[in-house]
Amino acid sequence: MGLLNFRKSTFKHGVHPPEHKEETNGLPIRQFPFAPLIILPMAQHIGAPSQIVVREGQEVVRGQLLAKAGGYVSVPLHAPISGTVRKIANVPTISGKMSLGIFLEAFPASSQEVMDGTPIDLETATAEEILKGIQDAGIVGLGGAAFPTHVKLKVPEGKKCDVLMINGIECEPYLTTDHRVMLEQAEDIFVGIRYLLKATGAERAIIGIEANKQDAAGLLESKIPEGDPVTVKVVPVKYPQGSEKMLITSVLGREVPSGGLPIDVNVVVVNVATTAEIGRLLPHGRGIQERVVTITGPGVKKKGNYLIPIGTPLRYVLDQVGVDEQVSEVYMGGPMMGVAVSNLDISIVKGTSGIVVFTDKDVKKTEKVYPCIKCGACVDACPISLNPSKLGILAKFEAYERMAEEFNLMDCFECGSCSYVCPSHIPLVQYFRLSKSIVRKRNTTKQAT
Amino acid sequence: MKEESLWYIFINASLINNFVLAYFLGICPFLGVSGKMETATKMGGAVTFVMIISSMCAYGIHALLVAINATFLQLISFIVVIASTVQLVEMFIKKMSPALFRALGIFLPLITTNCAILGLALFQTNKGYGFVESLVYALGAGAGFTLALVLMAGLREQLNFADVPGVVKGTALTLLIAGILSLSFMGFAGLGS
Amino acid sequence: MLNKTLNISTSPHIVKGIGTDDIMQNVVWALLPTAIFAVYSFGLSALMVLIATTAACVLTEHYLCKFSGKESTISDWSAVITGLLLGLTLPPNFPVWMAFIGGVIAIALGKFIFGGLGYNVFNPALVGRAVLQAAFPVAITTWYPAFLDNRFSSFSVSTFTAPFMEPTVDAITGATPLSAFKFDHVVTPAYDLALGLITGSTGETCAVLILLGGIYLIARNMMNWRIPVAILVTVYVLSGILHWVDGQAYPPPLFMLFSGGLMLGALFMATDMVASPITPLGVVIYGFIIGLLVVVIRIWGGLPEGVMYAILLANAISPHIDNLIRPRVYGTTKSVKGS
Amino acid sequence: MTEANQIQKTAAGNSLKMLQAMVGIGIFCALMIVLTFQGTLPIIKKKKAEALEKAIFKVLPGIEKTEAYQLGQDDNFTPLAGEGKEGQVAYAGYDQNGKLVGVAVEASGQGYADIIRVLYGYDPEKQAVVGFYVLESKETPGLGDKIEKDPNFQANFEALDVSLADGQSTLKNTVITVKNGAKQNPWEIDGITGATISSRAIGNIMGVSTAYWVPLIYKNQAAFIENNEQ
Amino acid sequence: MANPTKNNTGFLASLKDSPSTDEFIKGLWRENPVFVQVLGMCPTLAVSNTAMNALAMGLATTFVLLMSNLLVSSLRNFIPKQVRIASYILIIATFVTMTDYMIQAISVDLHKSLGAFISLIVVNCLILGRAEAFASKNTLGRSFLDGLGMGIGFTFALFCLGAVRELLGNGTLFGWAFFPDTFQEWIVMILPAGGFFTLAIWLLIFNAAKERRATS
Repeated sequence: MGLLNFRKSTFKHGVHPPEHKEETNGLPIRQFPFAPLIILPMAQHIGAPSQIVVREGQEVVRGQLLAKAGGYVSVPLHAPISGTVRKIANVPTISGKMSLGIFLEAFPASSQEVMDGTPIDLETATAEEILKGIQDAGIVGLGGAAFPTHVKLKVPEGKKCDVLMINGIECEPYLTTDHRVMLEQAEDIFVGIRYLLKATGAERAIIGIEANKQDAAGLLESKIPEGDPVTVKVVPVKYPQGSEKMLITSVLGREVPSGGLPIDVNVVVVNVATTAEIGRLLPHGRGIQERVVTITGPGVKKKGNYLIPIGTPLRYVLDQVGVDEQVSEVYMGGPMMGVAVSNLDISIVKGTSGIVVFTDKDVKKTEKVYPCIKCGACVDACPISLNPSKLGILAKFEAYERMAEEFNLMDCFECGSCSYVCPSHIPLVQYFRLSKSIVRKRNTTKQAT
Repeated sequence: MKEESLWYIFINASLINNFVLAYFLGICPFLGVSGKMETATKMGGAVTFVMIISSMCAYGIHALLVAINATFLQLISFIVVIASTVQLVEMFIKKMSPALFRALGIFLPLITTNCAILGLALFQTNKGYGFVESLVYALGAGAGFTLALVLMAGLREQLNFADVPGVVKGTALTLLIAGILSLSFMGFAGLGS
Repeated sequence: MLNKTLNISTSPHIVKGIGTDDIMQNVVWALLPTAIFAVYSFGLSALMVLIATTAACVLTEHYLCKFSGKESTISDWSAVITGLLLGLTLPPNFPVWMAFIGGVIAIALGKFIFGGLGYNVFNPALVGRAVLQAAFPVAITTWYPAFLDNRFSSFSVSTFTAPFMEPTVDAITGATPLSAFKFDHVVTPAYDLALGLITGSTGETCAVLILLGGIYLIARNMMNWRIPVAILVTVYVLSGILHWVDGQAYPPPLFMLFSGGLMLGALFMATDMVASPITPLGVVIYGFIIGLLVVVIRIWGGLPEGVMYAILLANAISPHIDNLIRPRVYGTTKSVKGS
Repeated sequence: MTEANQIQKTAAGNSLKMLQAMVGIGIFCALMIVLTFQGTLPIIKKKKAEALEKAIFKVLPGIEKTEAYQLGQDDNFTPLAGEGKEGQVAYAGYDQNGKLVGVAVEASGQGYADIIRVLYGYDPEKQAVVGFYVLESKETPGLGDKIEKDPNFQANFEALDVSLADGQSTLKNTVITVKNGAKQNPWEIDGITGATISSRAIGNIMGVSTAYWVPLIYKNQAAFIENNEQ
Repeated sequence: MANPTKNNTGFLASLKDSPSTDEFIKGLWRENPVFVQVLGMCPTLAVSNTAMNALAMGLATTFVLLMSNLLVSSLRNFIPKQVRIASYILIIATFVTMTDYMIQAISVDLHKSLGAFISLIVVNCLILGRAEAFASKNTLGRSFLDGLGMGIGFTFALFCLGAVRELLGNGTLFGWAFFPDTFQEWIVMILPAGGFFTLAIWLLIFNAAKERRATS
């Protein structure tokens, strides 16, 4: 970066929460033990749940198809372990809703060989075939959103994708999943990028990495295969840099229009772990069976980055790593946008990028909520230049329509920066989440009538 | 003796002796339409417009009444002229600019009983202002009225979203804010002397 | 171990840690040096004024909350700030009963009627002072000189005036630098002004200490630095131009900066977060308006000092600034205007 | 009869009725106003004249009679004739022997809140202002309005020096207000503590007004005496 | 005057045949023009700086209100609908002009301190409001009582303000010293801001009373 670089390669505002990444970013990815019983909910991605194709009592091999995609916006599910389908019943999910799920009991002494499917040949496959392959592999966004990747990669007619953005930002505090993936699975990533370039028709790929992962950036830069149109871009450390829109603005200076998608500015963004997974699975035609999860937080004894089979019950995971006596809250995802777990009987799903355990003393105290003093900290923090202070007051007085019409409520992507900085401890994000859902509901009723 | 400068007349009418905050003129519309920014601006504009026209009329009438030595008819002729001016203005705007009429329509009849208009006519006569001075005075008074109305509207819009105690809500709150504004405007005293 | 019930909270699960009460407390700490200097330079009388206003504000806040069936909000320290600020803007020989009434009015009229902390559209301390200024114009413009020999052993004659009675005028009175300039064209040296070797309100004399307090808050990120900077730069530039045009008629810019309540107002009153705009550009405009009004009122107005009026007027304008100045929301071509 | 016709007819009837009503009310109103005006006019006139006279008596101590004079365009004073009050007027005051005691003139200027109008008496013999009365002011009650009531302030005008310079067309010293307690010269006005602005405004008004009037009156003293003797 | 066939009840008869003491009472408290209806704010605030001014203004307004109510009521069948407002304004302006001259004749000083606000009685919405809403629809007697009640209610309200403002702002009541000599006047009360504050406080008291009545 030279002095002549006038446009700072970052977005506006944002916050700097303490990173806490040093505890796990040096720990290599380790295989996690197979749980004796894993539970696979069918709704672990955005879109229609997968449709079960096995029956109770059936024996399955690791990698075998358990459920097929329930529609276009859906993905299939593969067996993460070899074992017997014990039961098909409703299981709890993180959102609190129940979902149909498969209880899979592992064969006691299986070697857990993976079954291969039809490989997708990078050289001969068409873009359509690659997308189909990605869907068949059950790949969803592994950064946390769990949105089916093939849907995102499909460039709508009339639009063009010129840049493929590989998201290796990982701005959430504590999490080091992507960091380790970049350090250990560089080859897979570059293979994945080739598939993705072909699928999207993009001219070049840029890997965006935050400055706190210089080692990963250096490694990837050195390993770029010759002739591949890939560059590595290091951006300043700032939350929520990892949000698609913020990343695009930081790296390319383009702004995704309100209510639009990255493809509206000719960009497709794919998470780096997802890319690695594509690069690893597609040549063998396999489906996802496991993923890298950072297990960390002050309440965890054996912190680390683990390769955990999908469906491993959270209780089993925590038992294995050991948890502090004073455990208070467990989050799936990072502490900024992750969800607090109410029930340990849920499982690790495809979207689980990290598990953070806080003890009593780490949890934000249920501090007294003061009235908004209009200090403007939230205004300085909001990455999309909303006025959370005003929105918060309007939400308190239930002026939802005004929030949406005048103050761009619907553009809020709930990054939590405003709540993080608020000195009055107003649960702004919670207000906005609620307000957004009310506005959405009212809009649908309005359309209906 | 020392004539008042036009600049001073303007400052005096708009800031120092603001019609609403110092003379209490036009309090009814001030209380009534200061709830929303949009209506406040439009009302301010309408009042200023009518003020200018009726101020010119009042100047003419006064001159006429003095000429025929019938100043005792001053009040009655002012009020009649203002009422008819408002009517005429209403009709004129309706014909010339229906859009403007839709915007100002409901405010125009209200203006008839706005004491600021009559007050302006009476004050300019009492002060013995000439034609240009009257015009500037009307402009200043209108600007001051609009300023007070707009300031109040901004504050009241903000206070729609505040935990105002139930007893204070409504006219009492508006009056209390008006009092504080009136105090703040005292800072302008002596300006331009 | 894992049978323990887990707590649930909504994201984000971490907070930055600075609380509103922290901010308020720190403002009090930042004001303390100024208050201590006030007592040092004006003696016991000034102390009584500060105690009276602070006690009045805290008590009023407490009892009004109680009266309206709410939980007392005195623990957020904002009433203490209001009280201290009000006390610091009053003359040191101000009768205690008037100071007390000022405190009651500041909280009741300046804060309570709007719904308490967070909703006050004006700075409560200034509302209190504006009412006092209008109610007791003589008492509030009678100044007691600083550094009297007996300041720690005796009170000013007017300090303990019986409630509701007219204070007896002190035998010794002084003129503030601003009124000395306005009426006699005497320019007090900036050095004296900065160090507080002058007559004036209890807390407005020592510009250096006020600045230090402000810098402390700015360094701790508890004050919007743009507001004082915008005000002071505006005043400096405008009065600098005037002084350059006619050095005789208009005071030097440094005199304008350090005299009167400008420092205290710019750093501690205009920065009242609740009554100022929220966006960075908005506060700069707000600061500019205050600076402009201060210069206009001081130089062309009838009063020697106009900081209080300037800030109150700017407070009234700030909802409009917030309405008009809205940052462009990410991904929109221009800011969506209210319909 | 068609319906339209009927409407037209009622409308015409209405117009007539409207006209009748308006004219009727108009005549009634005009009558009432004129009656009241005529009835009260003499009383009001008398009271106003009394008020003015009272004020003139206040600013010119020891007079028995006043006479209004008008300043003509040639800077000459002529007795005010008729009702009209065109141009600038001065009021001469005479004692019981018909001797000219002084001349009262009105002055006005910007005060703290609004225009202040004052009346002051000038004694050409003493070459001093001998009386002062505030006709109209909206100065802050309890503060600025001390210019009306404060006895110490009023004392300034018992003998305020406005003697002429040698050329007899300008004043030797301009009247000015000084800080309370700082009065040293007879042409200075001792200000009021706490009401600096209002008392200074008076200084300005008096300064400007005396600079204009005093040379004129002094020059034309004879006119007041002569006219009275006629 | 009024159509005799339609309205053959005289003044006294109308008093008798209608239970109209209520027309009188309502203006005093329940429908007090200032505290409840918030009408006629301009004179209420402007000339209530002393009790004397307030009382004089109140009485002047009552006089105009009464006279215009009487005239409007008696002419109510004579004035065509289309020109009624214009006629009311004419009638009111006439009585105001008369009042103006009468006050001048009574006391020049009082006239001076009330200033242009006497003339501004014309645009007091209370008067036009009563003419339009009541007198144009009711008998002479009822209109008389209505005007009297409203006028006294208005005067009472003005006096409430004027008394408080004069007492605190000047230490006097009707010019008569009420407090010891050394009383410190609250000058703000006689200033315009004091008018706003005092009225607001009276309204608060009325609101609180209303609330208490509603809860009990």
